[in-house]
Amino acid sequence: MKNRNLFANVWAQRALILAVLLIIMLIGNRSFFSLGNLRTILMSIAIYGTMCCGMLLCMLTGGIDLAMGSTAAFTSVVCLWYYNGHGMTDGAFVVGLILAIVCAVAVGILHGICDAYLMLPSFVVTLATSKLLYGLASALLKGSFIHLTNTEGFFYKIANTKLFGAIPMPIVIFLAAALIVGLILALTVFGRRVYAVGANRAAAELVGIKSRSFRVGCYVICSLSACLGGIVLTSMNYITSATTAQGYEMMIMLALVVGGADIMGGYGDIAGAVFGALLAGIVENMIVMLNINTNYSKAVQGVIIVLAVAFNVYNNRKSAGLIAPRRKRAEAAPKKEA
Amino acid sequence: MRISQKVTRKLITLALIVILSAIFAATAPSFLKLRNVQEILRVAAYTGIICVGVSFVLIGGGIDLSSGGIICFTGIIACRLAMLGLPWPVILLAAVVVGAACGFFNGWLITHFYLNDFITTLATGFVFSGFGLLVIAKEPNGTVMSQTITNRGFLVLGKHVGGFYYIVIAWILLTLVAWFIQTRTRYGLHTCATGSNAKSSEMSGVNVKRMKISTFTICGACCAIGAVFTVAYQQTAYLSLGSGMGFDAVAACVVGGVMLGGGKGDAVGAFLGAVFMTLVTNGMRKYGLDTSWQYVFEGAVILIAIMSDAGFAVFSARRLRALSEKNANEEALLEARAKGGGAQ
Amino acid sequence: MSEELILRTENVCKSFNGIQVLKNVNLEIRKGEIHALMGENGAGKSTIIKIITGVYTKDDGEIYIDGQHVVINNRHDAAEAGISVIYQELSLVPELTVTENIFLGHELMKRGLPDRKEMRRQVQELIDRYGFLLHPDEVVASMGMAQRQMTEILKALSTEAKLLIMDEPTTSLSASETEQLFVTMEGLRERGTSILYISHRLEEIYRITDRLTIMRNGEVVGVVDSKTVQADTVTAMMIGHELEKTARRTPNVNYQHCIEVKDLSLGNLLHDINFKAYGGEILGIGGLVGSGRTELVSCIYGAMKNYKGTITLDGKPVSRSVAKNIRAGFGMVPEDRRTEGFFPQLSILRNIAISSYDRLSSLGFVKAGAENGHAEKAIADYDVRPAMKKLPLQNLSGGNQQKVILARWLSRDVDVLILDEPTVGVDVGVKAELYVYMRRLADKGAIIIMVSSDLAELTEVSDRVLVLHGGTFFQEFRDHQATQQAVLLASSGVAAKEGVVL
Amino acid sequence: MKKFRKILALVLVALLAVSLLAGCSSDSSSGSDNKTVSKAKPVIDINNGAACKMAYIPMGAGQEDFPVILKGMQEAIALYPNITLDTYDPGFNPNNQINLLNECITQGVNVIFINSMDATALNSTIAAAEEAGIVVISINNGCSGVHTAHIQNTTYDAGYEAAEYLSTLVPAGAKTVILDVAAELKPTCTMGQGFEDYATKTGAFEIMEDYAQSITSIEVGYQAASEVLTKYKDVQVLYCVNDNTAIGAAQAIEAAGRQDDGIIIWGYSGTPAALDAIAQGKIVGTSYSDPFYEGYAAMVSAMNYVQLGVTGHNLGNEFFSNVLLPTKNVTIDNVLETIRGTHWDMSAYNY
Repeated sequence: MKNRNLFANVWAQRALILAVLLIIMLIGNRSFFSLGNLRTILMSIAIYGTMCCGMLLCMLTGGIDLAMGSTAAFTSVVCLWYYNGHGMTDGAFVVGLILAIVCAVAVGILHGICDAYLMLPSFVVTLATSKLLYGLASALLKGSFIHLTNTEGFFYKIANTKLFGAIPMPIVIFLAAALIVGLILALTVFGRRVYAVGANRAAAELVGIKSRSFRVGCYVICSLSACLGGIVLTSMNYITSATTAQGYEMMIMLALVVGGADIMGGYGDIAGAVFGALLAGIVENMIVMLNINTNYSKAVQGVIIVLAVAFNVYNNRKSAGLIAPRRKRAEAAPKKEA
Repeated sequence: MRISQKVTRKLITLALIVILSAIFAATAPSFLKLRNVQEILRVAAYTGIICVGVSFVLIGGGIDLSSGGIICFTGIIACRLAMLGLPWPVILLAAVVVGAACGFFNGWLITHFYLNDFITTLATGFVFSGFGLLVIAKEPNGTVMSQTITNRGFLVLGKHVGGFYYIVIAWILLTLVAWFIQTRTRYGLHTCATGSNAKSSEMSGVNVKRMKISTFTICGACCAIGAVFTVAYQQTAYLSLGSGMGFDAVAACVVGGVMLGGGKGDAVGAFLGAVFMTLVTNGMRKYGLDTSWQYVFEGAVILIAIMSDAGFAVFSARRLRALSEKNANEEALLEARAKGGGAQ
Repeated sequence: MSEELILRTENVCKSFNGIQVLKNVNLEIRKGEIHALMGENGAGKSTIIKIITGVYTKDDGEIYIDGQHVVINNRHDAAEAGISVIYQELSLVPELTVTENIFLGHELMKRGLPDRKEMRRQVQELIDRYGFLLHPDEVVASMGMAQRQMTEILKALSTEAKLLIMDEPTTSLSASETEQLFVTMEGLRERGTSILYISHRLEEIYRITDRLTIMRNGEVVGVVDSKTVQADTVTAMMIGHELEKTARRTPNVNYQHCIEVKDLSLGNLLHDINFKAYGGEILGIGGLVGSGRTELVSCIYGAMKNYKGTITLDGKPVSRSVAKNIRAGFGMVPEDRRTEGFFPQLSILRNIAISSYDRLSSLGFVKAGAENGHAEKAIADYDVRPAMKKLPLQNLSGGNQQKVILARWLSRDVDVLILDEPTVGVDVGVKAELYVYMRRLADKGAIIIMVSSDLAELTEVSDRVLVLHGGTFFQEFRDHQATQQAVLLASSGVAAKEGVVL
Repeated sequence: MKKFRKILALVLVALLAVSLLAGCSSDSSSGSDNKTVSKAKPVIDINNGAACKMAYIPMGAGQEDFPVILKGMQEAIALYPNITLDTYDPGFNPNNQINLLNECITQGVNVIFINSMDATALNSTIAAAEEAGIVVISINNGCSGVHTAHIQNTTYDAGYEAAEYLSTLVPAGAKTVILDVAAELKPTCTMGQGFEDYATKTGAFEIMEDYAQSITSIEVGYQAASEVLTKYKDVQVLYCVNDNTAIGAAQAIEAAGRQDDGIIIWGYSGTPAALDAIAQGKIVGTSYSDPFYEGYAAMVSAMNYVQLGVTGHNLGNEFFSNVLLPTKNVTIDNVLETIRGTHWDMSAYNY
């Protein structure tokens, strides 16, 4: 039943969108096509791209996490607070990192339990924890912020060194995260189970997957990726506060949806997530390049997202045979004749 | 007649409000001042009016995160019209029409293309604030011009009479009208039915699609009303108007008992939710406490509200099971009698 | 019961893409009569009901209500004609009150507003007239199953329904709730409302109905008086032709390898269940829908954990975790494949391999070659069509989907296989194939437990049959004694002569 | 059902009580507000013990110079135990700032310091505060409406003097991009305007674009600068209206591998990170002013107004007094002595 129609295949659709954008830039502003600009785009999406990979696992199993921004802020504040308080040695950084990871895991477990075991609306729960974490982070810093100043320490080197002299580390971390999550989804049993739980939780239970504790695991990975994003962002800016990475969770969810993921779970892959993040970065960059007022970037992304969601729904419904070709829809024969 | 679950849920929120105010009044001297009560009501009214609109969407089984964008767009339109010296009824009407149109667009998009409410309204929220930027007054070189409204006919909306700001009066009126619509009219019944069980409502002849679109349209209109009053009070409109309001309104509704999933709660619940959330924020400031604790407390309150509501549901489910257990022991009696009869 | 007929259908025929589903069905229901309709799965019962209620349109034949010819193309025509239906899964709105549910869609208006007082008065009047235990203002969500059923009936009656069609209403009711329902139905009968009652339970037919129409393979095979008809005649008419004899297998039962269940009880659904399932035999479990068969096998499989009593496999206790049981060689084909069986958007390959990753992976990494090989072998072995392993499962026919789920377990040569209604909605050809695979697995010495309400399947395929009734095993039929009639009688609590009463 | 409701109510009350008691115990000021603030503004004689409540509303938790301004204020009232100073966090949201202003009015505060998020959004509320006899002093980004005083380091002169200094380093007509404040802050933060006026007057710079985008963090500054670099390959001067933008620009240039193209970067306000960047030669210089003095000056003027019982509203003047603190061009040659003298917390840097 392979449909030969050129645009039915998801990758054809994505290639089409990219082609349109590149043509606009050809006319608009040639300097878009420089290597430097590519690096700028990648740098601008490196942080929330990394977090996209964590959130993908959570969304695939039907979860939502609105607290990623605040988790990133809180965990990075905890790490830097400990780091500065204990002599800014690499050892202090490791302990700080462990503290941050423990906090991220705790947040992930809270979200997981509220969603999987207590059946609470994860949308409101994560909204509440994001306020909670913002408050805790700014309470820890008494409302102001904290500097990363030791430029020799490993903490600083995370974001400020270049791999093979050219590629900044945040981009490397983003691509590495994408690769790891991609491998997990493609090659490991855990990946197969993510798709199984996302597709049908009851069936997954009957195949031996404890889908509830599995979903808690996915929330923990999601929060850990937020922690990683927060640490790299802090290292990049040498500064962090309660308002770090504010609003990232919106960009992440929208990038995933543009990449073909579905809020209800079961659909989406790592290539889509990377494409979604890349597209967001390209649009952002284009808007600056074409001298459009940067406040429009959100509106343009809004339009693209609505189109992407419409595409996704169309693809998923078509492959599920809900949108039958005109002819057959007239007399839909019942599947099961009792 | 036993008080129904709806009323009990509202009583709890009301009780919390009374307890909380009592504690604040006892421990913070400036809490009970007239000006502070006015202030609490004014801030609660702004969130409350949006909550009235959002409560329609939630009861109808949907969710609307675009209220921030609609507020920004209609607020800026109101500001531009006010600069032209128009009287406030004209401006209010124009804003409500635009707001309703935005809401209709949301509803049409969701029902026509079977899109997911959450993501679509999130995206259209950005689009509407983009429209806001489109219509805002700009300097010749394109940067945004900030304007102060001096049009008396419009600024009266921001004033207060006899201690109550006009926005508060509008809020109370809107809540009563909404409550009446939701509980007393056929439209309200059908909205609740659509939210609670869309399939069987459709089978009973309720036009589910029209219901959904109308709830979003009402929500858009309410956002516009809220925006106009706020712009009148602040005598200007700026790009970040209404930012974050989408989530705060939904959170306040949830605290007030209008739960996600549809069919539960009503406008009065949303009213109490808005009052409660504002009370918490306002009260916490009285102690010169580091305001970060206020965010911690706000987060904790939302968590407690949803957990207590889920607990509420679990408890009533357990009560239901107890009921059926009671029937079970009757069963033994009936079993014996039935065996006696037997089949030929 | 007056003589004239409330409903008469004349030679109604219906076929779906070529298959003749209804052949000249004549159904007659008198005024003020409770008329039963019985027939095996696939006999055309629900199709004729759907035609009468306007869900489907008939190919030809006529329908007469109260003697007048009526054309029914959709639900509204049926409602106007005074016909209303109560489906098994109720169509009430949980958040609304009884009154609001009853008048939903056609509220009585006064000055533009719903006239609550008038509607409540009418509902109270209906309640008093039929003696229901309901309160007009109670919210459906906080009501028990029986009360919801009564509300559903009240909703039907509020539209002056002359004919009330009830589709297996008692499946999820307790005995006392069923009794309440029968009292209500008798009240309706006195007031002249006729009821078409569809059920599998013979004792209910005797208890409440006046006449019984029996259908088989899309035809009416007889109309009998419920009070006087013998159970055997009813079951004989239902089964009619003998299933062409598939070679009965003589199982070489290995009595050492067995699952033993000792005094198992689950809430008030199952109590003191004791039986053994031996290696090499196919054990059939009969009983009516809702008698707790699925719950029983779910306990064995570990999906249901809150049972009392012990289950052992070759003496060793069976764990209550599905994952451990699968590793120990268990497998289950669930009752409802759409909600509990397959993963719609995942490919055939993934759906088959999902259960065997303990074998197809090392150190957590899936061995792609092994996975592909495993799936391709399974697709070939069990003839899944179309044999494209990358195709999402939702694009396959019901039969092939079931084959994939079966292949999921057979491909890892499972030791204990539990099947729950394996051949529902599967065409005859695939059915035969499934039986062959099951027999092949049994011959290898595996324990097979099959739950089924398809009497032919139960008697022909399984070597031994246990029938559940009233929460415990009622009767056992050894070495092929079970006949379809015997099983049907046993499932209604009537001891058949062949089996041993437990 | 009844039992459940009681338990729930008890739990909630207990929780509320505990957290609020914790709140109250940490609240140092239970200032007995002996004089109710009447319409007419009485003189508060702070020198001999009259209680005086003050509140400082910054832009948000992430405002960089907030702790130093606060240190300046606290230094100024160190000798006055009867003066209390509370701070709030509006989280970079103008609507919250309005609510906080009203909050202060209700609590009968005597003086309000504010960094406003929007030049006009707060005017009506500030006017209400002034009418209630409260001294309102805006710091750095001020408000266009009438209030008692506006303390800021000389933004226009800062821009002008920076242009003056930079014109000596580059040939006439050097291609320049100004990374300016967001539109709503333009009326009161005029450093960009100062730079532009000098450029048009002397022709020393060719202003290619006035990039008006609210940049608060280094990361946003980095993105903006790198996009400007790709758009204007031959840019020579990047005038940034705050240090985060300048440091972000330095990062962008480094990332683009153009650190030795001699692109001049000039910041504003002289935060520790900027001073450190100057010392390491990453950016050329900044218009430095020590926020400590801003806080100190603001507090001193507040104390004067409070004693005199004078507010902008009472004076009825159209224009509010504007205290301009001079900025100093800090470059590589005078950066070390500036670092020694600054009140910024430089402990993290080893100077």
